[in-house]
Amino acid sequence: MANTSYKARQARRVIIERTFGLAILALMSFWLVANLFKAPSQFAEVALIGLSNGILYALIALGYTLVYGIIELINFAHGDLFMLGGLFSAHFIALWFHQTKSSPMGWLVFFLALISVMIFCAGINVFIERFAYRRLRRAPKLAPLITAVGVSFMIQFVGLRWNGSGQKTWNSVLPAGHAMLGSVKLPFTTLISFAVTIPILAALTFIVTKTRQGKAMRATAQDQDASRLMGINVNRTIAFTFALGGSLAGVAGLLFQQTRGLTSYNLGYQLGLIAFTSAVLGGIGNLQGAVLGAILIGLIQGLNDGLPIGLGQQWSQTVVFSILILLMVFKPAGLLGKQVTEKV
Amino acid sequence: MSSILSAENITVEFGGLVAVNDVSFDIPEKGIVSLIGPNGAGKTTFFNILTGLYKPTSGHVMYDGSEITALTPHKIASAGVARTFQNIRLFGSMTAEENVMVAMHSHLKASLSATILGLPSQRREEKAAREEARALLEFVGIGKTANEFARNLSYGDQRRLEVARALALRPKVLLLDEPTAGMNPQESAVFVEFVHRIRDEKGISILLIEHDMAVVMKVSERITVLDRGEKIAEGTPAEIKSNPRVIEAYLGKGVGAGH
Amino acid sequence: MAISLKRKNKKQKNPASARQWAISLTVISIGIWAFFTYLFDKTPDAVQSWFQVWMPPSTINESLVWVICALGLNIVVGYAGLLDLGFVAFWAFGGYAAGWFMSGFFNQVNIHFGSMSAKTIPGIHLSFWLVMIIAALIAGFFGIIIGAPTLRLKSDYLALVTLGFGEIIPQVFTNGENIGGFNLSNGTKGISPVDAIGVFGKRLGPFDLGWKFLIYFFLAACMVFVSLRIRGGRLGRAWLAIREDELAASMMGVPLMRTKLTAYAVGAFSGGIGGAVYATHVNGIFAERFNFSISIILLAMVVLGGMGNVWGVIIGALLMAWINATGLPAIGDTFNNTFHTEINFPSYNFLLFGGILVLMMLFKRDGLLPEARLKMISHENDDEASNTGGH
Amino acid sequence: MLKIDNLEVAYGNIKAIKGISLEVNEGEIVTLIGSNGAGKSTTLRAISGLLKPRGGSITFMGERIDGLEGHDVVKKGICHSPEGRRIFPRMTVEENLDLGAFLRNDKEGIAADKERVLELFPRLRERITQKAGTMSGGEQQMLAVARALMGQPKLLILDEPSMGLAPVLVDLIFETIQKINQQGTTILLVEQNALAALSVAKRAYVLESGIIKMSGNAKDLQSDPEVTKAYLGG
Repeated sequence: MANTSYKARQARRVIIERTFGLAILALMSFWLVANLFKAPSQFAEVALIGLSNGILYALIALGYTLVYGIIELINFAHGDLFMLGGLFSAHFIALWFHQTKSSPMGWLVFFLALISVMIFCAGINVFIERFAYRRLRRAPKLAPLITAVGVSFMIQFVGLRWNGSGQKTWNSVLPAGHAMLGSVKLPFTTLISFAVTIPILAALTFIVTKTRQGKAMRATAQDQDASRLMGINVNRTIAFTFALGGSLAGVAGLLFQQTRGLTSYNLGYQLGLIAFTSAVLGGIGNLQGAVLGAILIGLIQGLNDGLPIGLGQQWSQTVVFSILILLMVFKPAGLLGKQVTEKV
Repeated sequence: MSSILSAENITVEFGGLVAVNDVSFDIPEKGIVSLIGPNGAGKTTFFNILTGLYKPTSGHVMYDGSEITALTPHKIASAGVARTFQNIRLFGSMTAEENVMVAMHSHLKASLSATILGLPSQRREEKAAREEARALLEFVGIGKTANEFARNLSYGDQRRLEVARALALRPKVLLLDEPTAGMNPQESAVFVEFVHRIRDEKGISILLIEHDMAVVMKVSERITVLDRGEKIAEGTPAEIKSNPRVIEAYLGKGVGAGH
Repeated sequence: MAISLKRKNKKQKNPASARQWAISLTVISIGIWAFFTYLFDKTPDAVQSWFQVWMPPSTINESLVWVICALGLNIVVGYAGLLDLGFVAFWAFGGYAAGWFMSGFFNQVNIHFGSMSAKTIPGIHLSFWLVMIIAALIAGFFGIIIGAPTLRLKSDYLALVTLGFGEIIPQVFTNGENIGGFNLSNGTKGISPVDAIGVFGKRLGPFDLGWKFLIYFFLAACMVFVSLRIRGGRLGRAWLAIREDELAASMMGVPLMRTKLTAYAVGAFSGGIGGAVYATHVNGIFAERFNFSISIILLAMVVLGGMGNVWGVIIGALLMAWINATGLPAIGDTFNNTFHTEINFPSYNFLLFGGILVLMMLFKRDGLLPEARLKMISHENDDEASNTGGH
Repeated sequence: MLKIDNLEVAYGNIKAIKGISLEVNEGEIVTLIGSNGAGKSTTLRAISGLLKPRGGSITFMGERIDGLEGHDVVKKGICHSPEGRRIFPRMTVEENLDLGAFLRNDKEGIAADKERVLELFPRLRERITQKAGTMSGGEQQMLAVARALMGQPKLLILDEPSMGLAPVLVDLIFETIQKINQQGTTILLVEQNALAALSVAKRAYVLESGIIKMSGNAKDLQSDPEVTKAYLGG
């Protein structure tokens, strides 16, 4: 009867989705295996580059996911915050402290820059939340979304004035060179990226799961009014979440600027989109998901860009956004997310 | 009397929790029946099943001789099952008249190109629709507000506009979800008259979810009582009023009475 | 253009029938055309140079392209409430349709149909009007392709998918010089020149701005007409209902998917037309022009004018297109010359467009031109109609 | 203890509360009854600072609290168990209880109170590590009341605590409400189950379309023919 046919249709849909998913996975593994056989050591190096990109994306993706988790807003301006973080770091290290070489003094300044950029980006993000998004919390969804796009453009303007319209290159204070692991090169910059990122991710996990603020965040994310009734200052909790997300973007900005040595006003837009895709891939609102998604995207992108059998770098964005679109179509909840339906 | 809309053995589960458990009941043609029960008993869930918004885990919904369980909400609505909402859901920035005309969507035939070219057939159709909308607004008693934005109407007028909009679907069944919420007894009394008028003048069967017992008892020909997702009683107002199970579950047995 | 703006504003106060509107628009367009075609050379030098600085004909033409696209986006965002951040993709499709079918790009073949170009030139040379239809169909087709699977998503997800789409398509064209050995787009070099528009046996070269103005104006007027007509019909009402409350709309018998998809397709359609027109305006197609800021500028136009409000969007589009192309540089030059500063005004456009989006959302979400007043106008017409209807 | 004077609340253009005045004295159970949409929950939300009143005043322990933010109202000692339970579904029962004590720092006091509410609701002790969203409606309701108690309220606000519960559980909840009151907590109770509410309350107010229609001793109202008519359909 009609009812059973409805169920049959549902079942058929699931089957189609599964088959499609498996087909994509099979295709990808075939591509990977083919490459692995063709150039094993190159494969490992490229994967490593992908991985280090991935953790960078993870830092940005976490900002999207934290904010989305708590107020269901895609904070479009988040990627641009990362760009500002990079610019700030470049100026801080090279222009204000005149460090352009790898030296103990340079490393000290790098550490100072790390702390300053976290505060800088956190402050900007809190400022944006306070003056742009807070007023629109109860408005129709389109309004904060358009506002976020507008804020993104305004930050890009700041970047444009600060950095100029072209790319700027900078010297890194991080040691160049690499360690060897068998026949695989491990660049020091990559190792440092890991050394900075992993403790920060651990600290974030600690804050969200163990502290009072984290508890307030999780409660606010689930039910704002009920949280108020528990005595939680919802506005302050949301501001705190923006501060966390902002500081992570700042770290990403610093790492990017120091490991790649460049800044550009539109970097935030490009990387922000990739990071957002990562957050969606993992299931937006889910912290572990964001990290997982980012590492996957980083790997895919790195492998596509660097492997002998691949589309090459000029198709990088297309590959990432195709993943985004396919994901939206077949699994909008992401890898680790849950689907939520509207209440009436 | 044959039934126009009937639910057969409906069960709904949300993630393991049973919201509605094996409930059957039907709305007789040109009848006025009510669904009552404490808050959270599953009444609105049931409405959402009847209108296709939720799909039951098992069971069937039959309308006018055919099964509609699996149809999408807009198909069920176009077929003639209209509803109002517990929390008024009008199209705020459209005029009252436009709100009503939205519900005529499925009756209007004009194609995109006919609309763009403004063909005579389309103009005629629009004009007829507009007249029908005005007539419906008159029918519910808010004819003067045709050109006002829905969000600027008073609470009572918004409730009336919701009914007018539902009637524009030319329904055979009208589902009213707590229509007298927020009305005082005088307004509610007027409303009871109004429900009878809808049935008598338009020949529409009516199902009400209602909390105001005075309204329910006055308006319904038959009452179904839900409690925690199960049907616990069914019958005429007099039967329901004296049913001990109903009194216990809904009207409250008065814990510790005699303090 | 400034003149016409003023006139439109004045008109708002006095309700006019559709026919009066059509007549006054025609008069304005012919007036502007006649001025630039016949009178311009005879005016004093001071007047001529004023126009060259503040209101060059090419800016007027370009702003009409923006009007066409902004009205298309207005259907998607303003009417149906679907945030589309990748509108530039449709613009690109339209542009490349013109590039493919109105130039010597495909020089392997030699197809001529209704075009004014010499029969001996290789390539596909179709009539401008035909190409417009093809462009619209291609864009509309892709609108449906991308819309069909994604329109069931939540609104914010949809925004991101469209954004991704708006990134992919231009990248495909940028890298399209060699796709499996096939040259799709000539890559970063672009396709240039495109054929002249032929109308009434007259070839409109790059310098026939006055005539092109008439054609663009005609197309923009068609878009206005279509927008208003659809808005007044059953589909327009269904779109607005979906924008206001999707669930209630479906409960009133509005098929959500089909209705949203139509909005998307109609929007894409006009984006395609806009793209083809743009190609004839700049006389070529260049991949790097199709970037994200186009989508955002269009969005800002729609938001500024008031989402869903046709006249508001037109004013928003004209104003911002003018600012973008002429206003900022011209104001900047004047300012810098007067105060002996060296401020780079055009670089402020990011701030301007971003700021408009933010400020409008925070303080004036209905746009500059409140729809309520326009409502009153249309109601007076309604009353006329019902009076003649024998009430 | 709590005094509301001429309170007005509106949603947009629509006035939900049209100038009501009521009082709750220390140690009492006071109930607000009325049909759906009468404005009961709106009144409670205004007291708790979730809604901003348009007019009138709310005074608690001699201090004006209208216009305070929700979390500041909690600081004054008003805990609110909202309509529809509103527990945090993706957290465990224990985490929910801890959130109820969010503003408190006395570890021992919290532990003692947790023990106390688990005495009141032994069922919750069995479920202590379970995710709250996976519990039955009755258990969730218990959790909502228990969670509000964890804030050491001077005034406990309960909105529809019997909603959707089986009769047995309704009895249990009302018994527990009385027990909580006997332990010294003042209670403001909103109920649709009017008879049950009247039977535990000392005084009652009958709300209708945003105004107070009747008020007085709970027992008198219980036998009032008009109340019977409104809730039993005459």
